[in-house]
Amino acid sequence: MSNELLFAILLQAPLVGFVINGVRFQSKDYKFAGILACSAMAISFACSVILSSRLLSMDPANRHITSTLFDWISAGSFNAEVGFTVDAISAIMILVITGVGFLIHLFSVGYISHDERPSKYFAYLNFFVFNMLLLVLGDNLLVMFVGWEGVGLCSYLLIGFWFTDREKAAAGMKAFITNRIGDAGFLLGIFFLFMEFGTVNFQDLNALAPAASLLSWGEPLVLACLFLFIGACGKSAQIPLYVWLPDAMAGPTPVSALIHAATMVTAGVYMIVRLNSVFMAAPDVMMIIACVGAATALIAASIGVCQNDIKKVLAYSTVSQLGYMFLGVGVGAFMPAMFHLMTHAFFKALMFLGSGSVIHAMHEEQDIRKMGGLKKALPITSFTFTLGWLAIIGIPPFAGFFSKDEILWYSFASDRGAPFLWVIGVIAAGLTAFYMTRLMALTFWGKSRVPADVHPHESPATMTIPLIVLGVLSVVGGWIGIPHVIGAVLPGHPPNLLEGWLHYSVAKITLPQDAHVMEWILMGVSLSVAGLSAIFAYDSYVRNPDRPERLAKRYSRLHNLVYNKYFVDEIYFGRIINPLIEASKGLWVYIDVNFIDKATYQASGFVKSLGSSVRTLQNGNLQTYALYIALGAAIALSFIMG
Amino acid sequence: MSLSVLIFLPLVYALIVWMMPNDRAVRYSSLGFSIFHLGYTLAFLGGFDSATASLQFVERVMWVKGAGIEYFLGMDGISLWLIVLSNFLVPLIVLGSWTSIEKKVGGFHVSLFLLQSTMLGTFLAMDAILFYTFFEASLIPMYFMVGIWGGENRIYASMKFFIYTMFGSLFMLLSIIALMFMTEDQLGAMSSNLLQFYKLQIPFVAGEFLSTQTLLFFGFAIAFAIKVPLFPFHTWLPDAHVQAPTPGSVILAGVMLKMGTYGFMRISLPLFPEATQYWGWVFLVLAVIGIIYGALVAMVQPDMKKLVAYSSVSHMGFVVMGLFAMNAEGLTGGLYQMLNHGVSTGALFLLVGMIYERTHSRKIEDYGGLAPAAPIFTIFFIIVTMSSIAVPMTNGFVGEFLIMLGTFLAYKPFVIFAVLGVVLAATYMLWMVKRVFFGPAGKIVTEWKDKNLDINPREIAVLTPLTILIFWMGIFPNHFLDFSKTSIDHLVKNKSQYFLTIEDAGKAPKGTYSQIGN
Amino acid sequence: MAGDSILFYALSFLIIYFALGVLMNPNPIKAAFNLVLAMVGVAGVFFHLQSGFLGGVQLAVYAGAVMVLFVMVLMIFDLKKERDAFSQGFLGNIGKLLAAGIVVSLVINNVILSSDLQLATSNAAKAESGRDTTKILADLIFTEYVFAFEVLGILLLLVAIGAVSISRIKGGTHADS
Amino acid sequence: MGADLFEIGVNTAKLLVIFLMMVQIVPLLVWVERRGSAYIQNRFGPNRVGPLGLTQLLADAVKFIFKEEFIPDKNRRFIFYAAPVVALIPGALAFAAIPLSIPISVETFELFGQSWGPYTFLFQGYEVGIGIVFVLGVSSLGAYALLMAGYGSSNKYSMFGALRASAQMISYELALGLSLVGILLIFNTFDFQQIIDAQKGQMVIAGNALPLPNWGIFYQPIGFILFVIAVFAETNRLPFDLPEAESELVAGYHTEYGGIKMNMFYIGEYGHMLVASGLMVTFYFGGYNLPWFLPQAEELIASYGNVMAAVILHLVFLAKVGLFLWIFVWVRWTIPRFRYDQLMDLGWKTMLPWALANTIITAIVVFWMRS
Amino acid sequence: MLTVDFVNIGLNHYLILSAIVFVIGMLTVLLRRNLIVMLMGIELMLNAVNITFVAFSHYNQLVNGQVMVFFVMTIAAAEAGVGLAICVSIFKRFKEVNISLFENLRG
Repeated sequence: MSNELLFAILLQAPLVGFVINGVRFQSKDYKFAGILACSAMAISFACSVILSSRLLSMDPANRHITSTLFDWISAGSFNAEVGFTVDAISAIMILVITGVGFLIHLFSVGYISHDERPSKYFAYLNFFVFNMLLLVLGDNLLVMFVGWEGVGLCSYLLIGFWFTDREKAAAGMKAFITNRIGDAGFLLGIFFLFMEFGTVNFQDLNALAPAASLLSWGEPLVLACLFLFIGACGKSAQIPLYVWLPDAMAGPTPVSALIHAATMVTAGVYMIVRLNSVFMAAPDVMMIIACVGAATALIAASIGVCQNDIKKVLAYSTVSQLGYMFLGVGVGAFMPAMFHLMTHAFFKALMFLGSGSVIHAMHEEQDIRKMGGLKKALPITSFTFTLGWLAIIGIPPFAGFFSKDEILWYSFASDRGAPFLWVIGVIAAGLTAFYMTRLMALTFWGKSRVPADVHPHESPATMTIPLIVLGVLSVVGGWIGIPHVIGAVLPGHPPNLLEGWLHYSVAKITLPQDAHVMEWILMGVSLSVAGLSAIFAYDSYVRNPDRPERLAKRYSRLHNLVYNKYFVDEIYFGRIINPLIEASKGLWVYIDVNFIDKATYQASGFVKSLGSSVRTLQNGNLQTYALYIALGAAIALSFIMG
Repeated sequence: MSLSVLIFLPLVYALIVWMMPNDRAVRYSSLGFSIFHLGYTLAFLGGFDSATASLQFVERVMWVKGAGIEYFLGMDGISLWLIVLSNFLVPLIVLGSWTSIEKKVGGFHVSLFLLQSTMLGTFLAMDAILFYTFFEASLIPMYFMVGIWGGENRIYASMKFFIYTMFGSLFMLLSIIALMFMTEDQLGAMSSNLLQFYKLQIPFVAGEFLSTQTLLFFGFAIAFAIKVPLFPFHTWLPDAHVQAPTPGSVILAGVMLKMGTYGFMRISLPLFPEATQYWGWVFLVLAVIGIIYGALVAMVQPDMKKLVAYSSVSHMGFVVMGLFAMNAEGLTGGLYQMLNHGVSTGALFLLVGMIYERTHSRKIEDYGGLAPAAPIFTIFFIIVTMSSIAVPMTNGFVGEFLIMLGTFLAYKPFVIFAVLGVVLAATYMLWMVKRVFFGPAGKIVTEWKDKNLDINPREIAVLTPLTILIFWMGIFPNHFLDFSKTSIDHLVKNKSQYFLTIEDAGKAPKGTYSQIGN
Repeated sequence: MAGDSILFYALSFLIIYFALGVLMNPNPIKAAFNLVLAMVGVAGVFFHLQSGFLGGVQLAVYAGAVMVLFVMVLMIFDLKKERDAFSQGFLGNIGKLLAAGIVVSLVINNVILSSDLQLATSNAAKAESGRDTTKILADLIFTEYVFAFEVLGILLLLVAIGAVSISRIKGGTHADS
Repeated sequence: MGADLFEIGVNTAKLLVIFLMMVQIVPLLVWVERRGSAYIQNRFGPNRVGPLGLTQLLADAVKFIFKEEFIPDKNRRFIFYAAPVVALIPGALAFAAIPLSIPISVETFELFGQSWGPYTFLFQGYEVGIGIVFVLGVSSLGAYALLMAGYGSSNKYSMFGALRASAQMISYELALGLSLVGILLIFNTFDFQQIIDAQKGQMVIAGNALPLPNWGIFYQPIGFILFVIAVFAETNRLPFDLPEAESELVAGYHTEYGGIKMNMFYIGEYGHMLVASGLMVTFYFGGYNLPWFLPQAEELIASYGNVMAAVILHLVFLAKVGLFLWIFVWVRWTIPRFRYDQLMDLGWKTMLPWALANTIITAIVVFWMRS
Repeated sequence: MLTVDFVNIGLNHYLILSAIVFVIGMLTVLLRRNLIVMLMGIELMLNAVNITFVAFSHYNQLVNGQVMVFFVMTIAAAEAGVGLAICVSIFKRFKEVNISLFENLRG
């Protein structure tokens, strides 16, 4: 099969699924819809695998397959093609998207079986995958932007899938609008880049980007990076635009798994990695990215500590993990960021699906305070969830350990990094371990707090199989990127496959050579922090369930602050959105109605009064009019003749 | 194929429709005529040569000999799509108003055809006086449309609409006359031919408001700005839209507003290059204010139609911004956005009209939970909403992207504000969608629980072409842009001394009718 | 003094006398009869200026038809007494007289002073012997002025219809007819 | 202007003669009317005074003149007096414009020790280049006499009569004028003299001589009928005598008139008849020309001299006129009066379309023939 | 310097005659209050204009002026027709044709 055909099938399989399911959107036949959607995903996944294997067989230095369909927009000097490229970076992405996507589709078949509109659900899901593939495959910024907005749209539709609930519809809207703010930044970034380089093609851009030079503020390139980062913030839920992601949990849980954990939210990271040469030219921006990423990781993790909604905890954890990724790209750890992106996709999707399974079993109950001791009722779920838990808190040899530690090492050691970033990262890792353990403890371990009328039961096979597969991936997914220091001591010296894979695709960053001791020390510190924190959490929630309350009472102010998510939503609404609406009303009433229109009326009133003052001339007497004519004629004649 | 036929054939339709015996016959014949006319328009599209920037299908007859006023029609890449858009919307309007117009059906279709004729005339006239004539004449049928078939406050709205636009055009007339005298001075013979106007050397003094070019520029610009409408001349628009019947709103938003932007593109920019360059910031500022202001005010509207009307202000602000960027990207985007706005806002008005026809309410607060009650309607509405807020793969994105790109290349700071408009557009539209379609069943949906609220096949037939066009224009914009590319590049390349040629040069104006003219 | 002059002065005297009659006679019917005579005088002037056709038309159309209509209408009205035959208001009337005076004095003054016109009126014109200009007139009407002629025809048609429809408006004394 | 005293004198005398002719023919016509009516109605008429009652006329005239003046008691005296006089004018002016015979040429002669001449005297009051228009214009002034009479009488019958009369005259004037257009088109002139000259000899169509005189009636039969009807209406004769319908309006506009003033109205009316007959003859019956088989003007001049020829042709003219005068009388006593709406219908809905059609057809034919 | 030739009648004399008649007509319109008399004043003015036309036509030996007179007459007739119709309808309603009574637009 030619590459073009592969691309076409890869992209069009979900599109066809979308169209067919979209046309029969009122059908309640979930089996047909599910099988259709899953097979579309399977086909896509197959294509992704074929494409990746073809890449593998190519020259490592020039690994990419490009296919251009048609000129999309051309005006003046601007020209954007609809073209697709798969290279080392996007290959990882499409594999994750289609692979994890397929599993989540499979899971959804069971999950959505009781819903009213399964066809619509699968249509949206397939459409999302299509857009996500556009995003990652697009060989220029504009095609990426299409996917970028398209996934936002699908996210909006899927978050608001149960739109009769006002809160859920509002959550969808919030997600879209917050994303829009980021998109606006993205657009500006595109403009700056186009202005600077005259092209929006990734390869050209990366080629044209100046070698790591220190550009000052105000340079278009720096501004471009800044604005692009704002776009990434919106999509990837970074401070200050992260607020939509926790609310996005209003959507169906598989959606959260696919969109809000595994794929869409990582688009920002992907975009920065895609443009790594450009970003490398703006170290200040990279510093900002790193700081924002670190801050997000820390704050989101801290919020996660006090959440009681199983999905909210996972959501904040996602935000936090995304913070790690940004920390990674901010310090130039592009490969580790991609690595973490991948492993995170595995274990976070796993955990979301697990939580979906729990919620399904608990009859749509999401509050972990009403769970506990589900280990017995849901053995498979519980087991796989545990794998995910181990992965996320970074216990070797689970996937999360390798990727996270790589990022932390870079943040400490790379020339773009700084020790304080590492410190924050470690604290965040500790918090992560704490709240994830708390989640495990409250949900699966300890005593059951399940209400009497609920009888949890294990989910059907279509839901557990994806869990198992993802569980396996969460364990072994990290083994393709074993750091050199660890690889050196392991039997058989496994190489860092991922680094080899991405070697020519990402910019190089200067790392201290021969600092293995340092690396081991740091690894040990972070691991021990996470471990201690996990043990503390276990101790607090399983052994001494009253301790958290005591602590909360003692530090009530702090607890209150964290419990209410630092009041960020309230500040946004109270300080920005509501004033804006009030101001708009004011504009409407005072400017439009009372100023412009009033002014118009004043003008017309002036004309009217002028008219009425001249009206006496118009007294209705014909002969007076005739006199005016006669006088006029006399005067005109005097001018002509006199 | 003759442009005169294209312009005046609707008058024949109007006459025939007028004589139809009953409403049914009026509707069917109008539909047939309008579809035929669309076909006829597409024949022009087929015969259009996109490789040249010259005027095509030119018809030129001396009209008033003494003043050099000509009956001069011509089509180029700038007017082509506006013509197609106008004629595309008319059959949809006829079909869309199938049941919503109940009184004086014949008269309604007559004014629709008259409006069509004048609109086409405006876009095709290449003589300033002829342009002015059509520009003004288009007010009359619109005035009747609002004034007779409009809502409760229709008289007020139609008067406001009429006087506002009339006020602006008077400045234009003055400027045209001034230009005609300039042609007499500079070119030897008085003429109101735009091609002659382009040859004028209009004195410009930077920084001085009273210099000739500046004054003339503002004379035209006020007329067009009111028509567009640009902030702060926009207040007629919400009133007119809210009071107009659905078809009136569609035409008004879809085509008539474009007369203003078309005027900018055809007259202001090429004719007054220095003034445009120098004073462009005024219009950019107004456009940006319009974008943000329109969006903000739209956000808090309690009435769906008014919301859409204010969104027009915002969208047209984008168009003006693109035009005043004065580069190929901006102009292309502006032109494209005119078409987009015609399609998507027209569709929005049609949609609002459809639901209004059933429930007789446009209050957003009366709705809620409409999506389960009217699923097909919801799908169309959301698609059009996406077009309106410029989601990629719909037409809106291409236009807004090019506009902002073009403006960015010329004037960066404005774009940074304009992108807020993109965000706010999403806000007001989605908020409205949320309040109308989502959430628990509202007052109206409860009332209509047992009855069918969804749209019928006729309405689907109205919306389907629009939806297809939304995606077509979004995915394959070059199918459309290729026709205009040459003209726009020509305009950009020669903006300091614009000129236009006639495709078949050597045809001198015929003086056959001058006797009557004198 | 040639016969020419005598005729001119006689006709002028008649015309002005009867025109003043129109102006001064408070009885509208008498004013109308005065006008008829003035028009006959004008017709005489036309004949004298060798525009016989116009003279005849003047007699037939103006004096014969139009004025008969006036008189008929006046007789139908049969105004018992003419109230306020002349407009009141001192200032207004002064203004009116002033305007009229200005116009006439300016015209006369200019006519007398203009040497150009004086030249044009030289006796060269007398040599012209185009006795019957009717044919030329007809040629002109049906060639150069044919459009105006047709337009006038349409105008007359409209006037006929309009006059009928206006005077048939219901109301007043004939409300129920 | 070569006019000298002699010429002026002759022309003035001519005017006087023609006026007197018109005035003097009235008694004769009255006699004819009375006798004729009597004859038609199978009775005697005036037959006591003089031979065939001819001197009855003198008696009537004397009575008219000496009858006491009667004036209505209203302050419209001037108009009341003026009306009969005005009634005379149109007839007289129109009749004076009709050529009664061929011009008379006078050779140079000596008188009072001075040489006079040569002269050419027209056998008509004066020559107007645009004869037809002039006659139409002048005769339309006839309405004023009636209006003045009606108004001056301060009598509602008079008023009604006057209004009817003027409305009728205006209405039929149109048909009258239009019916003449055909003739004008054919003869291509306004001038009476030329019209009459054109009617000489035999009718020739497309080179074929037909056994018909070259008279207008053979070209314009419809025009002639229309003209006759219109003329009847113009002269307020039966069946169009609505203005003086005795049974309705007492006597119409001259209800209040008596004596010499009444007489003047009579003169005016009969003068009108005379003009009408003269016009009919001039337009449709070749004027003073004899039919083609009888000697024509040139032959007569050659054989009898100019003056005698003129007299003969004048007699021919008078004979033709007399015939039509008799027709006027004949019709009066034969056909009953119209109703007013019938009158208007006839005028506007019948005559006018026919006249228009006639005009158009004539125009087409003439255009076709000439080109 | 006024050198008026009273003997040889020329164009000027007709023009002056016309001016005088015109002004008399104008005054009739301005001063008389009877609608019909005002109409008659207009006729007078038109006649005065006709005199100028014919006079110019005669002295310039151009017939075009007479064509104008022809048209003026037609228009005058039309104007009289409509004017009188209006007078009649006014009279029907108000029993009066005095202009001073019709200063307000009322039905």
